[in-house]
Amino acid sequence: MTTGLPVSTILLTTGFLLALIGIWGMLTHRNILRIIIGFAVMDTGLHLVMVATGYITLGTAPIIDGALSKADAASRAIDPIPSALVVTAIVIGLSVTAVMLAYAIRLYAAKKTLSIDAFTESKW
Amino acid sequence: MLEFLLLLVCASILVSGVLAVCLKNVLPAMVASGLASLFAAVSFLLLAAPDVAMAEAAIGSGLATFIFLYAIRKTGNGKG
Amino acid sequence: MIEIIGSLFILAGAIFLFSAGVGILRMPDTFTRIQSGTKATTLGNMLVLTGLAFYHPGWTFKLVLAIYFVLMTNPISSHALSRAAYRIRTPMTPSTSVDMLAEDEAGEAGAKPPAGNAGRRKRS
Amino acid sequence: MMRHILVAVIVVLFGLIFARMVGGYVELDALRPLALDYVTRAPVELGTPNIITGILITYRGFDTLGEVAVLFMVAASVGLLLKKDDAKPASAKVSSPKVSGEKTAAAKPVLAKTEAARAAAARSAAAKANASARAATAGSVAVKSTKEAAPAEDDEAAPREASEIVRTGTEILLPLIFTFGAYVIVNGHLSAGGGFQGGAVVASGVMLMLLARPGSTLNVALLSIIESFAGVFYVGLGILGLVLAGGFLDPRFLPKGEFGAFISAGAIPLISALLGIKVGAELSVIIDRFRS
Repeated sequence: MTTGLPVSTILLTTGFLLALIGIWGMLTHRNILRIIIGFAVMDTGLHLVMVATGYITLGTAPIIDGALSKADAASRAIDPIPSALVVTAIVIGLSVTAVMLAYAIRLYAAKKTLSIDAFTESKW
Repeated sequence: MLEFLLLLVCASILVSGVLAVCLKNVLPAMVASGLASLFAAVSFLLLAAPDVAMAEAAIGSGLATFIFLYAIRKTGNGKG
Repeated sequence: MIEIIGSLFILAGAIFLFSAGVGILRMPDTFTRIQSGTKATTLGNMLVLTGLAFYHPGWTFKLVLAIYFVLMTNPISSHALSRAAYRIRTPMTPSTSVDMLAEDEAGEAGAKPPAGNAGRRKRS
Repeated sequence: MMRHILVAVIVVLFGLIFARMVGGYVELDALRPLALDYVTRAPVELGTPNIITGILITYRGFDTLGEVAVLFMVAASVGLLLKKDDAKPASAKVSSPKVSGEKTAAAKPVLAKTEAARAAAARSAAAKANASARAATAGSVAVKSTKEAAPAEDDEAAPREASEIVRTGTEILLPLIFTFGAYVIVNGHLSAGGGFQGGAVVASGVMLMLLARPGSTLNVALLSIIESFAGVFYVGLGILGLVLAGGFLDPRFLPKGEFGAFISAGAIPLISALLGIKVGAELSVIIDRFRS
């Protein structure tokens, strides 16, 4: 049951496809909440891409314990830098989502609608 | 075998993503986006990045979904 | 020998989890699906974790904690789910014969439910 | 229809770019030079088994500090955006609890304080101002009461209380969840986890509490004080590192300890705990702002 594809390529493809789905959702919908959901989906996809670029063939987690000795780490551990960046990126993604949702709530309170067609003041 | 599992998880991620974008109602779409996040956490685990998997499972699929839930409740169930 | 016992536990847990999946596919309405997905998965999870404890005796304490957590959260969350489903009047299967929650609430409200409708209240 | 075609073209263009990126990528079979440097240096220099935590807190510690600042800013701006500013004249809002509160205020000031606080907490900000204005004429106690009630923002139409099973289960589960969060935070240098993950676990526990008891309030003032002190200590540890060791946020000013022990890796567990407290408090505040 092997496809011959490397693991990171499968994950890269999935992540990019998910990002494309998110972009599609962000651009086609007119409802602000749907746009934010599209953004969240795109966010998840890009996290997948970033983690996949750190994968090393048959690598293990970069945690040194009984299963991975200090000398082995250089040859068997995966790249820890994308993992560290993605941990922070996830938290920042939540923050961005929270700010966008707060704006959505304010816009709804102002106009009682969520369709972006109703907000034409800043349109030129 | 691991590769088969990975393909299954990837297919689940993509299906959840499509559902999150295409569903008519906002509430199920939000749940589907949280589901995509959860499957992404599983795939992080398969990619040997348990720290990221923990963060994604707790934040991406837990807290973000509930913030969405509160926002939907405050904006008239997401209609209009 | 110990590993065989652990494998047997894990196999039994897998059977229960499989039956939960079959139940979710085959059951007629929301409530029966929730109950099949709760009881069988709780027992299945516990059996799988017990089997893991046979494999790795060092993990026993953490596994006991995990079992306790599953035992507490799984029924509570499905209770909340089914209560929410009841509140938004999810349709029941026509073969439902007892609706205890409706009787209970009618009893709390002080109004005696009509005799013909007491046991069986269908929703559309 | 026209717009859909345009969007499809844009998505296809993005897809072409992404396809080229995927096609040109070959899976790594060895670490990149910087990663190799980190992986070989982190366990020896810092004494932390979890290399990701080492990178997150030491090598990229300034980045993490900046990110926590971003999180703090988000909590503040969400609070600003979701502040209730629909200031309507609250003459119709005079309800019975306040009357009873004033009555007891004449008789027993100490009891009136809690009573008026409870009454004021149940009302919106405008009604609160009105209550304080009217109570100020009655006595000086009520001024204190509005100050107490300030952090307690409550919904006017409180949602239905959760069922008894959920409430009891929450009481049983919450200590377990908080313990798990603390475990994840302080074991960040030994196993998978750390400040961000543990803070998120703690915040989800707070979320469970808020879901099970919709009427309860979170003490936002206390949380912000805790959060500010955690931030101050975070920067203080960084400056200690600057003075006693190699640079800002260098954890090596404390002894490294035995590799793999609970108390080891210099100041990394301390910084991780502060980070976890900060993240947990900020996420809880964000959730509470969205709820009210």
